[in-house]
Amino acid sequence: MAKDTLLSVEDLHLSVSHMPEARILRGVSFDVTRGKTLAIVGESGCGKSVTSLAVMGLLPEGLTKTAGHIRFDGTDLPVTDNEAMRKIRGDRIGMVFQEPMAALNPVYTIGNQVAEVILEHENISRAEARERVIALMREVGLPDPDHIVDEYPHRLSGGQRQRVVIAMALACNPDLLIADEPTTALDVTVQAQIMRLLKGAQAELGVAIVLITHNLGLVAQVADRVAVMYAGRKVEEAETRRLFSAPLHPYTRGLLAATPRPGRRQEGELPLSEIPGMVPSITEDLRGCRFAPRCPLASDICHRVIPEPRMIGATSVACHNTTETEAPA
Amino acid sequence: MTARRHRSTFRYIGKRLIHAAFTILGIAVINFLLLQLAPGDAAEALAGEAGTADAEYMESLRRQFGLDRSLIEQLGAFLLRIVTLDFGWSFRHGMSNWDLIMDRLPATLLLMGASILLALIGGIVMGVIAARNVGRLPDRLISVGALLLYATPPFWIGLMMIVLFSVKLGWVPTGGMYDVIGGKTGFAHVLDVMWHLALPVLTQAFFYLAIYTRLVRAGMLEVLNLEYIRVARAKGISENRIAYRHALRNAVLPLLTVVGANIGTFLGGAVLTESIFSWPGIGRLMFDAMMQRDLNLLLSILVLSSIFVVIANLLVDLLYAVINPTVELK
Amino acid sequence: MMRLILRNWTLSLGLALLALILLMALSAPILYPGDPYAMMGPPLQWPGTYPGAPLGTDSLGRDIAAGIFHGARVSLMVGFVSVACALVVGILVGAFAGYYGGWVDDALMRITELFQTIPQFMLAIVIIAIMGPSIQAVIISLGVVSWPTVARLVRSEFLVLRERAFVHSCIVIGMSDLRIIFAQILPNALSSITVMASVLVATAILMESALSFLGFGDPNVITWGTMIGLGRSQLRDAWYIIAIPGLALLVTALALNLVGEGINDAMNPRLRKRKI
Amino acid sequence: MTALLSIRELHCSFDTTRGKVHAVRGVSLEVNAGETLALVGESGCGKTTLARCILGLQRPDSGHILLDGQEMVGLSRRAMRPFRPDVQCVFQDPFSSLNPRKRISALIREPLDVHGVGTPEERKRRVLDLMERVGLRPDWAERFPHEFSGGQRQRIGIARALALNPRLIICDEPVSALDVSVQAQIVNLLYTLQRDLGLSYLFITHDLTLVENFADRVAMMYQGQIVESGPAQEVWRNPQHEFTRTLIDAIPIPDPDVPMGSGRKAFAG
Repeated sequence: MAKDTLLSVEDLHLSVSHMPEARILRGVSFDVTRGKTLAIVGESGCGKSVTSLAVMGLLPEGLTKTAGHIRFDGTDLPVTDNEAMRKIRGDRIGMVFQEPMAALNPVYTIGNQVAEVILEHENISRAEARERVIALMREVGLPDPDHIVDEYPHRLSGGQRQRVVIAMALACNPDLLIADEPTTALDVTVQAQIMRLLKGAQAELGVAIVLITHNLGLVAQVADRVAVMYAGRKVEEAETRRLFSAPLHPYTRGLLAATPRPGRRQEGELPLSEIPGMVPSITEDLRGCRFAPRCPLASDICHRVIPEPRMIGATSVACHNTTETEAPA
Repeated sequence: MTARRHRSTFRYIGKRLIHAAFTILGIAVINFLLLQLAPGDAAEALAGEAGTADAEYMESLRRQFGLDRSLIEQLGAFLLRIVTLDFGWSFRHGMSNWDLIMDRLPATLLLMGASILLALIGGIVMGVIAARNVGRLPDRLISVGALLLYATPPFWIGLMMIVLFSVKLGWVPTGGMYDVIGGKTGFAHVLDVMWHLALPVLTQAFFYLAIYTRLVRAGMLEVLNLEYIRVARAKGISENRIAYRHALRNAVLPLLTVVGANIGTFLGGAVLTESIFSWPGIGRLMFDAMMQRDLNLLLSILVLSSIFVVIANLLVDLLYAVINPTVELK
Repeated sequence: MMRLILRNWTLSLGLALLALILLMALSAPILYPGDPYAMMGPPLQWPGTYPGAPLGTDSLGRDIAAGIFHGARVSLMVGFVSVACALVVGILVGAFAGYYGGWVDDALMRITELFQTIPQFMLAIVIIAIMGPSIQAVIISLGVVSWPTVARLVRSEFLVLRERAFVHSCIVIGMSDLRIIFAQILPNALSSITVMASVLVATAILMESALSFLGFGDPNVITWGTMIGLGRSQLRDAWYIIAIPGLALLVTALALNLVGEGINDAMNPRLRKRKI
Repeated sequence: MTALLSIRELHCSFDTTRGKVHAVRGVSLEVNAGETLALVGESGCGKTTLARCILGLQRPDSGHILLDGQEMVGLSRRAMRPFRPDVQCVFQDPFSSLNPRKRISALIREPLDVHGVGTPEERKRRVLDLMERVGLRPDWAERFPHEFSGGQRQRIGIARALALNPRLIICDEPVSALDVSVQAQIVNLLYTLQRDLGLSYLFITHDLTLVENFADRVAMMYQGQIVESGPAQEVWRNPQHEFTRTLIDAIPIPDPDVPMGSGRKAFAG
């Protein structure tokens, strides 16, 4: 593990507890560098969200980690020990979720809920915590912080609530922030503000970010590295510019081609390039590559042998058919 | 902000008061219609077996209900009497029905208040224990117990408790509100009443205890699955704090509206409980009125009980609006 | 997997108990062809002591077992018929209020609220007082106090369902309101209605027994509540007279609740549907 | 030539728990035969309310909705029935837009039943035709909606909308609930159907990038009003209204060379 690696996930496997054949993650590995942003992209059901929950030790009941290591800042994360994880969550790892409208407890004030995380992890007085909360509210760009601390969540818009959630996640200056689809429920204009806020916080506090998203546009703009997931596996990982300019895995290429982009289409073509077929179910036991049934390049070996990730140039890719020649120098 | 909230609170209370007034009007109309359904002359029905068809009594009833006038006029007279709290005279008891009911109301309120409190506290405690141990032994025991209690006829539990605790063990009296011969005063009297209250309260509370236990358990489990609980976990909050601070309040708040809705059924249940334990409340009064076929008294009890429910509901709604910050008073 | 079996277990136990009680009700005229009110042996025989009456006899020498079997008929009949009436009224009121909203909803719900405000058991007593004690009066009074619950549930289901896109889609293809209400929305509300109905039947049976216990029921038919009421005077020395019909009531209500819970769990497979 | 759909000065408001919302404030627009008009706006801008008005699901306060010159505003649901076949709808949520208790064949046949089109035999054949057209296998006809993925359900919804041979289809965010790869399949299907059947679309979406690729014109909606309209690429390259500029700049472009907050540069690069 490199010195500046903050989080390292190795060969993570997850299954449904009472249904071992339902394998949600089938060996996922990635590293997060201090102060950098790793984006994990993929479509629904690829396992990107559960990966983040596994790191937090917050797997929903009924899911179990069957193999793999999660190392954080040089030590194994005690993901099964709730008491030990509790000390880390909110303090060293913060998390932002997808649904800001449901993320706040309706019966407590906003200030109360942000202060809670500080009081839990730091030994300071309520009055000091309140001062900290007001300062945080200002930092995350909430209007009129002195008053808004005493408001109840239902009076805030979705974007404002997400700012509160971000304030909670950043309250104890964490080393790592996991943002699981933080802007999916928001309008595009609000999304831009929230992403700017997150990037600003990163520049100022040096926090590393794991951004879980399906939106390739966001990835292109904010990520340093990108990991692409498909059906429980990581199929490709590279530095952002490289992934967009020279995607190697057929799924990554298909995904990029299917993403609408302005000024792309010529007359007479179909509007978008599609990937035929659909994602296999988690129980489907394909012997080979899980993308093979939809892959335009699939050959015999793809249906028989699981492709292991290998390095082609500076890109890690799990595909039998990608050759060195396709990689740019 | 507070001034605005105050003003909207007043407007809200005003609206609720008007609503309550219309509800009471509706209740009166339903009662009037019920009376019209009675076979034969309403006066005869009202007198029933109560008076011995005393000609003077019949005449007074006819006058009281204006039976010689048109239906609309009768309705008007009926409503007017409710507004002026004139509920007629009970020959049986030699008292006006209003005095009779008001005389008995405190005993019923004591029984109701005590049993609601017991059911609420018990239900919350049991529900929380079950929810925090979901799927394990304590949850199984509480859930099965609640299901059994919910399916048991409350009056039967009351009778069986008399058999066990009064007849066999002799711990508590079989009925009444206080010892007739003792003539206790002061604190001794209070203790005496509490002693007599024990079985009726348990009888009355068990059924609702079962309901509230199930509601709290289900509510806790539902809330514990919500997004903001996951957020709280991500903040590193302990499971105890999550259960008691974040989940409990959200799970128990809706219970308050259920209690409000149950007040009517509580009153209805009082007829049974008070009959079994000879508790001198309006339930017992209703039982006696039924046995004596005193329809006028029966209707008076029904109307006044309904009005009582309306007022209680109003208070519960206001309380709910005050303690639940997400309610926007309109 | 274990949970799935347990869930079915609730439903199957409920249905088995219910079938047992139904069987008792159906076999009553065959097993006990005489009048259950007739004296058949010495009075106050404890269960198991008098060969002719396995469950004993009451203070007038009536066979308790005969009463239990005949009482099952009345309990089930009153419960199901009164709830059926309540369902018809409640579904109509709730469906129209929920589907149309606006003033239709306001008007119908005000009336429903009124009936919920009046203490139910007291209202039932007054209706019987006016109509005279008969089995019809009991059924009507229980129907009158039960329909508002149905109406409210159906309304709340309709309020949610009418905003679902499939209902909009039916409007857009030009389907008539009645067809949308009864052929599209109602089938989707049926599972919750069934769950509630089974609990309502249990409640109605318990209420009927309470009315009979107080002596307000039909004096010509024997019910479990009547038996308990008649046994009250022997509370001190022959408490089995009360205990046995009470247990019968408990089992019946429990069966219906188990059925409701079982259906509910089967219809809302929360645990199976949990998002991954 | 009159437009197929013409909306003039439409206003619509409704009551919510938080008071009256004036959702549509004087909207005028036209959809011509065979064209796609994209209506683009953010949540709460009134675009869905506008769609509901056109579909007769919501009563407008004032204004006109003309279908082929025929006034629709003020018609009762019964009086609208003869016009229903002309305007159909594809809904946003593929999970709630199909009655879970009906089989696929019944769902697609329902519009034919309601309007008494053809004999039972002909309806059956028509259902299979429609299924084939939208890319559903005929042996799926007797299955229930829950057996299908989001994309396939959207195909079922499209088949149902096509059953009556409509001239205009209101597409209310038809792909926003779908994954990117499936979204492309559905957009392409809608595009092919338009080309083959000469349909018109009013395509409601929050995603300007999506419609830039295939809408003939876009209308930008903001706070209940149409603030700008024109050919999609024109609007993108040269936005006139402040809202449009803010929106386009905020759109993240899947290209690391176009930095955050400069969506307008997407065409330049």
